[in-house]
Amino acid sequence: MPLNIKQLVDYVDKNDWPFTQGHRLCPGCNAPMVAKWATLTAKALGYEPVVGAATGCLEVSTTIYPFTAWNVPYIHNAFENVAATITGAEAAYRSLVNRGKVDNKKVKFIAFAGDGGTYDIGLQALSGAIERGHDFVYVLYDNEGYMNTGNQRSGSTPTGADSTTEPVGKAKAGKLQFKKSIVDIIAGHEGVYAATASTSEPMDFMKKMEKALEFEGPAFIAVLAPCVRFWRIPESSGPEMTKLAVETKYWPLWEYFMGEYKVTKKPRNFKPVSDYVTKLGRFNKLLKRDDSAEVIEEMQKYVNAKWDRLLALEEISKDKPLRTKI
Amino acid sequence: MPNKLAVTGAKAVAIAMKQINPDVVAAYPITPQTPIVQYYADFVADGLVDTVMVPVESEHSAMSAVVGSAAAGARTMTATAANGLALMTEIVYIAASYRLPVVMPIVNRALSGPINIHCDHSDAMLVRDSGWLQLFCEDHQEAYDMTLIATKISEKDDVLLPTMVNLDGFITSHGVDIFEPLDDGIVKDFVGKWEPKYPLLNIEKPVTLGSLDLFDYYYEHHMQQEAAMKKAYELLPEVFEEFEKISGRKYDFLDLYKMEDAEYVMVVLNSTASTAKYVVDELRDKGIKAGLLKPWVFTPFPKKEIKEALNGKKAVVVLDRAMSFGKEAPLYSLVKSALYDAEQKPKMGSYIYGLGGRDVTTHQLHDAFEDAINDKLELNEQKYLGLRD
Amino acid sequence: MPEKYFEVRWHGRAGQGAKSASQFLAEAALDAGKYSTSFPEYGAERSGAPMKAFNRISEVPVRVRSNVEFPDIVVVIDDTLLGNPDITSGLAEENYLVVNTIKSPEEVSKITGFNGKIATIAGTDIALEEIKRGIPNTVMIGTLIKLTDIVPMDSVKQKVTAAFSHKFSQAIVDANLRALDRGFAEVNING
Amino acid sequence: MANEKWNELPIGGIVDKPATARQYETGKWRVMRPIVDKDKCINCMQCWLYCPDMAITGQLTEDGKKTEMTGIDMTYCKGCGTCAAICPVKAIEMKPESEFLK
Repeated sequence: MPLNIKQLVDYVDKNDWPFTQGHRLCPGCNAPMVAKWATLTAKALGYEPVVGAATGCLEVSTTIYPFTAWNVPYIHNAFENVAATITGAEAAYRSLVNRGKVDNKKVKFIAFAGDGGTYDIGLQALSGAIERGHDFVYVLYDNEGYMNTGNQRSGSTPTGADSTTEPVGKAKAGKLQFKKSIVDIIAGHEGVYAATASTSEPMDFMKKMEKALEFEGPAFIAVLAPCVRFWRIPESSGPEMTKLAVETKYWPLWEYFMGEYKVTKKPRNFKPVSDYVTKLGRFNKLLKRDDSAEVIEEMQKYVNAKWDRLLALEEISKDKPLRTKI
Repeated sequence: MPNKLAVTGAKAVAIAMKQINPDVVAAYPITPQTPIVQYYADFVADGLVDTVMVPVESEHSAMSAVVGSAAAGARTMTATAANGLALMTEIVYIAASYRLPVVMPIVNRALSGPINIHCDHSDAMLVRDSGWLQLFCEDHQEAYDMTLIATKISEKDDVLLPTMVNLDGFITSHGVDIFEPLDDGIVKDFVGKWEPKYPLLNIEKPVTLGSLDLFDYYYEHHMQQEAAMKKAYELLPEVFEEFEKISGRKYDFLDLYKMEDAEYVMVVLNSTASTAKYVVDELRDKGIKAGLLKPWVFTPFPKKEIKEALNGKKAVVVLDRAMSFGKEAPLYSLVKSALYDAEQKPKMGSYIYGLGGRDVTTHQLHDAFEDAINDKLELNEQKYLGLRD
Repeated sequence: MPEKYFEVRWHGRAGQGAKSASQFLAEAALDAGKYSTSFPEYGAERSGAPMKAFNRISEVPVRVRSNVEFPDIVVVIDDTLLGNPDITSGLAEENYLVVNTIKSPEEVSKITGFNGKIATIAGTDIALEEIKRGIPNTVMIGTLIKLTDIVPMDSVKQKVTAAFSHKFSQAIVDANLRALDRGFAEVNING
Repeated sequence: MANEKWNELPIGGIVDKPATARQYETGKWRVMRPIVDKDKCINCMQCWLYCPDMAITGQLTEDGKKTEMTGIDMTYCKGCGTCAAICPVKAIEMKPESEFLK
């Protein structure tokens, strides 16, 4: 049974937030929503989360010494290595439980990282950790750029978005590549639970988080989580934008488990991707260019194809797991 | 029960690790450290240890997993060499700053480039300022002993700093030599148990480790690391004494060979010291008062002991198996600095040798001594042994 | 007076077992109550490349760690290496050059230009006959002991038995012991 | 600037107590203030769920059957307005903080 809002409210009222007030992320930032939902899901289900974080906005702003917004054990090591760090802790836990030095208390290891620490500099450590089959949940808050350091492009930055290391200029429409399909990369490890989620759908995210926690192996959830500042959108509008991302096929909601694909949200009618692009200030410079229509058309073709592909994958993989164990 | 074994240095280290039986070993293979990891993997596969081994995908992840594991509260070890150490260097600093008492054998190998797999000390010198203790080992016995000693000193409450145990690539790691391991039970008692103070796995007392430490605290935390290093310096003699009690083998900051009446002294690290002792004896046979000083402890650097040992000597030659391009060689500069306020300063000469595994012969060591004996030392000029010129 | 060591230099091709033979000799020397070291000179060689390994054996701990320059004996595992001048480098004429070959000592002398003591042994053939594999290590150690007596045969036999019996059948242990004896008995010596 | 001397701090840069960030009042950043119209509020708790600053409080009704939104903690509310944006019945209004200056 997935958690419901009543259970969550009651849990916090009777206990506490696992991730607390006083963090210094920007007003309206979507990263703390993700951290809050993930840790709360774990706690409300009776797990004891031990958290790791990659260097990034969430890490920097929640642990300015001597303050910490974490009400659960937490470790940050460096930018590119949260997967290695948290799986080191997981190995320690297995060893210490095995040796009777630590009581088994339903400890679960959760790593948080942004897109820089996941798609780019942290990909190797993440791939290694998943391939080794550690029992941990990796939660990516994807704001599509190095927002901690001022909007540099990442492997997740979409085509045509303005960034400081690949700006939209007179000669070039900014980044020309589309973003990596990170969940497909993770799914390529096969023995894994992987999913996309969006800040517009907290209950969907929490349901996926629950599956991820239940699975005694590597799990990965990519949450589209706007940086209101560098997406150039109103502070209050993060979830509204990610809702549009889902409704335009820009960010379909789906999951993968051991070889089987499942689309978890199938809107009856889709909006054109231009509805999404025109809402985000990060595309303003693109929209002023003569070639913006072409860029958006390319994007539309891509998201259409991607959607069709997902449905096809769902169809052909149904009840045909690749693996029965990690 | 003396039980001598003729094995490689890598195996001697692996045996020490087996007897310590750490909770977690996370490692990545690299020549010439590989056999250590392989032997340990065998021990795990055969159930001789119940360590959880994490075969990571890079040295960077090895040290990262080590930090996660040690922070969780597990006794954790790894091992590496050269480029592997260079790759993990970022996290090597972090491990020390988090005060995690990790032990890491380093099988010393030349840093690229160009790539070379043989012995020199450029890897150890790369991380000399990282906040780890650095012990150096002449042979198999010392590599084994120092691995145990490292565990003990690192985990002292007032120290809590990680330690590297340096042994020479191939020469020690792959050469077969004789050493005497201690009984399992004696090792177990000697290393004891580690009770971590702030383990992540203490769910009742959640801690935050790895905060953003800005201008208002970072400096203070670094001062704590410096104080811990001083504490390690204070406590090392105690640990050496304890080790002597269980093994009969006496260690100190410095291995002093025929130093009491020596006039001409060679200072050198690791396996070359063996050959140098032989050369000292050859010179002694000719009536020349030669001596050898080999630091067992490089960090914390035993400045006072070195000054005391070298004050009043006629001449000192310092041999470095690493270059510090454009600056004085690392060991030489430290020894020279230690003698700054000596009452009777010896003449000094700096010699580079053995880079990238260049064979170190007795003739080369004689050449350096000859310069000392014939008053041909240049304080500020670096010379090169075994170089084609 | 600094100690003197008995120094052995092995020449072979990577994969032929020169390193293992040298390690084995060091272990056998320990069992015989001596001190010994063994180390290979590694390059990045793959199977087939010429390589060297060294032993120092002594009544006292071995301290010199450099490569062996002036060997008391040279053992060549593969006679196709004989044209390499490295083989006899630093080898005095009163010391033995031992070669695994079906050639005669005189032929070896001609190829190498070495005019000192030469011993040959058909190590690979013996190994094929006894162990059914062309790995002549055990044979070569038998020959080495015949020529130097640096380690007593009894210690070597005990070591062979101990080292092989936990991995292999008694038949293989026996085959290796026979190979050892034949290496000792069937050596040809010049002059 | 902090006062503790170097040897008065726990080692390793560890923060040995959880949730100390609560000592830092992020409410002081606020320029817009959310005002809740409890008459409109349907206690759906969406604001509670979304609030990135955990500034909205809630509990179960006494009979345990329903959820109840009980207020906004101005000590921490940064005034981002997400609560107002996602409220399905528009029960929250954002007003300039200047209106509340005394």
